[in-house]
Amino acid sequence: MILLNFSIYDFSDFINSIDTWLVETFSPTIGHLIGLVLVGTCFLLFTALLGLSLVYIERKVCAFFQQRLGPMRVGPFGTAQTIADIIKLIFKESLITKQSDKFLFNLAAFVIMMAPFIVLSAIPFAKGLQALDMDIGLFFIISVSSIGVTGILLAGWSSNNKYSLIGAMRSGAQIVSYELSVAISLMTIVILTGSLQLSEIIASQSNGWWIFKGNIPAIIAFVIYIIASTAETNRGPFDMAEAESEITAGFHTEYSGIKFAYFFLAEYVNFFIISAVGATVFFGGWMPLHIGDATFFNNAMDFIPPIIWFFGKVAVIMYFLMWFKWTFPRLRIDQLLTLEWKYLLPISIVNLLLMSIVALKGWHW
Amino acid sequence: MNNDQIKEKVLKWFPDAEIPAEAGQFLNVIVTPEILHPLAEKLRYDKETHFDYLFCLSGVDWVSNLMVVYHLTSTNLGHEIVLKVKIADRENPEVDTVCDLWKTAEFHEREVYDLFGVKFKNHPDLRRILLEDDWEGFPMRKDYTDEANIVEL
Amino acid sequence: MSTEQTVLGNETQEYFINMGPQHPSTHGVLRLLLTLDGEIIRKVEPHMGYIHRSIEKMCEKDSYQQIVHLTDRMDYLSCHINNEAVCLTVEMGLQLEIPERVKVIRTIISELTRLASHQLWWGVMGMDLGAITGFLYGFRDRELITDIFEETCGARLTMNYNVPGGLMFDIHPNFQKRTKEFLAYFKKKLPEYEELLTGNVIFEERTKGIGYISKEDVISYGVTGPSGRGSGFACDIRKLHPYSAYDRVEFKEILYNEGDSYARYMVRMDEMKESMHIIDQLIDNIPEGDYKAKTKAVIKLPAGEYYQRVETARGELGVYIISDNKKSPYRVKFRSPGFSNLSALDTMAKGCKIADLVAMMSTLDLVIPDIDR
Amino acid sequence: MRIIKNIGQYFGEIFHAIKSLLTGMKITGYYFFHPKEIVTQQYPENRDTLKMFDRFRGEVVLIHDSNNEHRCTGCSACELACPNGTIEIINKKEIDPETGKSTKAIDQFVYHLSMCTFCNLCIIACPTDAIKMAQTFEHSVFDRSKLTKVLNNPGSKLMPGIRE
Amino acid sequence: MGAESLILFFIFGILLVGGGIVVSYLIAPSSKNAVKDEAYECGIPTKGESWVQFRVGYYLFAILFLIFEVETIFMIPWAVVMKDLGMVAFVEIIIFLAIVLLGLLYAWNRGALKWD
Repeated sequence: MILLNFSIYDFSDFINSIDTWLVETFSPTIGHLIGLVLVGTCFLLFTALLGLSLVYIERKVCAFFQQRLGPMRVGPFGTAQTIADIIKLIFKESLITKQSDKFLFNLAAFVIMMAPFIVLSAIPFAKGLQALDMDIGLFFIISVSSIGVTGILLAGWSSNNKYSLIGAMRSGAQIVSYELSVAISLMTIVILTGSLQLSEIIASQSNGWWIFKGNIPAIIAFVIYIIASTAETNRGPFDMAEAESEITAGFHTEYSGIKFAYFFLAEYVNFFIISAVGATVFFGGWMPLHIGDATFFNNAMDFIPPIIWFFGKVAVIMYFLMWFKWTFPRLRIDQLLTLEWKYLLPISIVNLLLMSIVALKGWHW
Repeated sequence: MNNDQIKEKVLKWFPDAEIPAEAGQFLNVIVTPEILHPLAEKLRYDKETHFDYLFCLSGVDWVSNLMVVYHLTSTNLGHEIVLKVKIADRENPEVDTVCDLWKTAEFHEREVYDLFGVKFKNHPDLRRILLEDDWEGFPMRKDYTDEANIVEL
Repeated sequence: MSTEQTVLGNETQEYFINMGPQHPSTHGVLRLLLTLDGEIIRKVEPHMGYIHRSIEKMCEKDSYQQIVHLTDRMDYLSCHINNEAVCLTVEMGLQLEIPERVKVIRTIISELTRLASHQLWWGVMGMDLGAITGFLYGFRDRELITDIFEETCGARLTMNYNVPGGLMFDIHPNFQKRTKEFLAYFKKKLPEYEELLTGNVIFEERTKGIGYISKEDVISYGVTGPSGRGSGFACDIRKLHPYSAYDRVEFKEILYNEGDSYARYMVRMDEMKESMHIIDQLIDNIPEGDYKAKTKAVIKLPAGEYYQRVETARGELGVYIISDNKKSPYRVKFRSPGFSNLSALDTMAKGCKIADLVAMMSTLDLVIPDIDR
Repeated sequence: MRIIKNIGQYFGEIFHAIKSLLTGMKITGYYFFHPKEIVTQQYPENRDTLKMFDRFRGEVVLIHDSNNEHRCTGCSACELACPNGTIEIINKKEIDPETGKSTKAIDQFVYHLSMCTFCNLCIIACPTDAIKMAQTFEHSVFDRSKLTKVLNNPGSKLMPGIRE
Repeated sequence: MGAESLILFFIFGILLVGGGIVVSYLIAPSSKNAVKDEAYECGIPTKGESWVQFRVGYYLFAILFLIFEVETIFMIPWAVVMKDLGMVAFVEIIIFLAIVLLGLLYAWNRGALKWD
């Protein structure tokens, strides 16, 4: 009965019917509760899967950039490598040094992992496949994802290790700076959509993605978003916080075993989130490629399920981010801040004004 | 300047300097610890000698005495000289540092101190450089014995 | 108007941090004690000796043939040149006439060694600055050189191909073919290096004007090799005191006057081209003849002192042998380039940031066993 | 004017920066899409095809022919040439069955692989070409004592005609 | 789904991290010794304090950030209604941004954006 409603093109009926079935079978409260637990479990599994697959993909992609094969030993083409890694990490001893602040040290692992996990709830994966469609969705994502920096600062400070401390300080200065550019570049699109709700942002792109419709300012905003969000997630070439050739491993020097795994996982979930937000705001999320009123073309594109569109776009953005990471040298911390304050921020503010002119004059499509 | 001119010049400054007659690879000047630094300073700053590059500083243990050997060259004039300072006192060998003339001497002198026990006076930071701080003895001396670490084949 | 202001807690504390012995970018077990103010370096104090193996002491017990293989373990990236230095010193003492063929082969392999060393350095430089991909490209090309070495000398790293009087055995029949193949290949790959790092804006920002050292300081500290030539110190022993076949080849001594990390980087990049140019001139003109001059089974150097300077990939290596006419030398001293180069680090690094220190150390191209000996 | 020039410079810098970054990406991008240029060798899997160079110095071996005869006279030249004391030759007295004279012959040619630096000096020191470097390279063992090897096969003899 | 699911995600986040740590705690070996207790500083005992008064360089940026972050929060509602309000909103934001940018220029000029 439930499966009847299943459609790969629109998940809302399917999810509604599960909900109705639960509520009908049990009492409304319990049914609702079971529904919540189901959703939570799904996200837990998704997060784990995401981490495992992204680590594998990154290792493979980076290997190909470097003329290597990457992991090949565990499973066919090394596919089970990350599973082997995680098993190893679980079995490893979790050390806490004597001088560290043990409460904060443990708390950091929670904070750093929870922020991206909560943000995942607001990501629309496909039509009707979104846990939490708030009317301030974009704002929610921006604000919650910046909680992660607290985790980094906590980790660096509580370790009582100079390398960790420097790493944490660096990443603190870096993340708060780049936060601005991320927000402003996303706001340029909000001017056009007039809404912060992600489902509406996606719906507004049903006749074309903003990157195409939004004229030049949208492209500039996208470039700034990509640079700034890479920096915000501490990825290369902005990985000063864990620059292994300078400060060994930065803020997570002292973490070992499963706690280290969470730092790692959080990094990759963050990586997914910035790509997903970029894809949603600039490339229409799960919305297939539509060109105005070209009905035939639009229908052809609709044939590809939204979930594939979404993950396809995310994958392309991720590929570019990996390409950056595995090509460029790392910036220095002061250069990084110079880049933000002297280049990205002024440009993004001017770009925002440009966009409002475009919106006023109706130069967009 | 050729070797003869340098020789003449050195003898004019310090008649005590001993310059062996047989022609080796370089011009050798053997001095006592007292005149090492004044001579080195002259060689370094005199316009005609201008030995501004100390390319090697080594210690030698001649059993009867210790010796520190300075290989000097001039980057613009191209001539070379070897200064040797003979230190008769094996118990408490002392010689002035040449750190102030050639900064590279700082590390090299520490090495000589570490391995031969020659103390360089006025050295800014005379500590052992290669061995641990609590190492006993000076391993490059010929009379050094260490049953634990030296294996005779 | 004078108001007394008491600003509490406005002073930042200087603190110490140990960089090394177990640190990714010290390239070995070197320990730098940094005094920091925030991220600004106030003082760098190198502590070394973690892999001191007393090679000089061991030399006093070994025969002259046996000394050679110990020098492989000093600067392992220019092992052939180290071997050559010892052999040249012994040959000088014996006043041995070595065959032309030996000289040319030694020169070719020396230059290949220099190329291999610079390739590795380039890769490591990229890695230290965060461009890990460069590391693998550098190694990819270096592998081809080590293959050539392995085919001819029998080992990839510690080759021990020189013996006093000549070479251990003749070159492999494939040697010339392989070397020419490699040169043709690497001439295509070197521009890639330039595109990946040299022109890159981040790389330029990270190296230009960083780690400045003046020509006077360079001479005073005895910083030689590419690091010295980046400050305009003409210290190339191949030009000053030509040995082996360097007197008959045409090549430029690369000099840059900027004295910063970028200049030191550019010296090495240009040196790779010069090395290829030298090999180009020699590879087809290896004279026929013996691969070894006749020496006695037990070599005894006439009493006296012998000093030989050669140019390794890192700078000037001096071998100082004092002989008392026995089968082992009385005293051997290796004036290793890394030892002197390291001493200039403090002067370079003052006022820079930690990240700059890493870039600086890469451009000094330190090999720790070379420093500790 | 200065401001315009400065602004021009500002954007010039940005343009130059982006161009130089794209140049670098071109290189890595090229290799990403040319997997044929991958240089990785999958080592334990390629054991069958992996061939070391003839001169590769893996370990010292004593050459035995099919009659279990070697060329080592036990002259100890290699032992003397070795800088590390890797080789120990233990000789024994043997009575030649034909002439009845007692001759020296090797009892055990002991080789401490753990001390060997593969410098090849023993090979060139050997007057009878009895030893050579083998191409094996997989030497790791769990027990260090296994690295001390006796190179002469049990019951092996000196090849006739070597001593002369 | 309503806002209650936020609490749910919070709980599941704790489960995700806490669960792993508990599992690891149960199965991973544990042996203490003095060396393991030390902070990692390249294999050498730490010299001096780690919790020191740190250089102010980072904090200037933190303060700048505070100013601009507040500004972005103001701008979010503006961006949402920008299209509807039209010219008025545009003029207003120009004035607003001009003031903020002037602040940035001032900081830039005063050298707050320089590291040393």
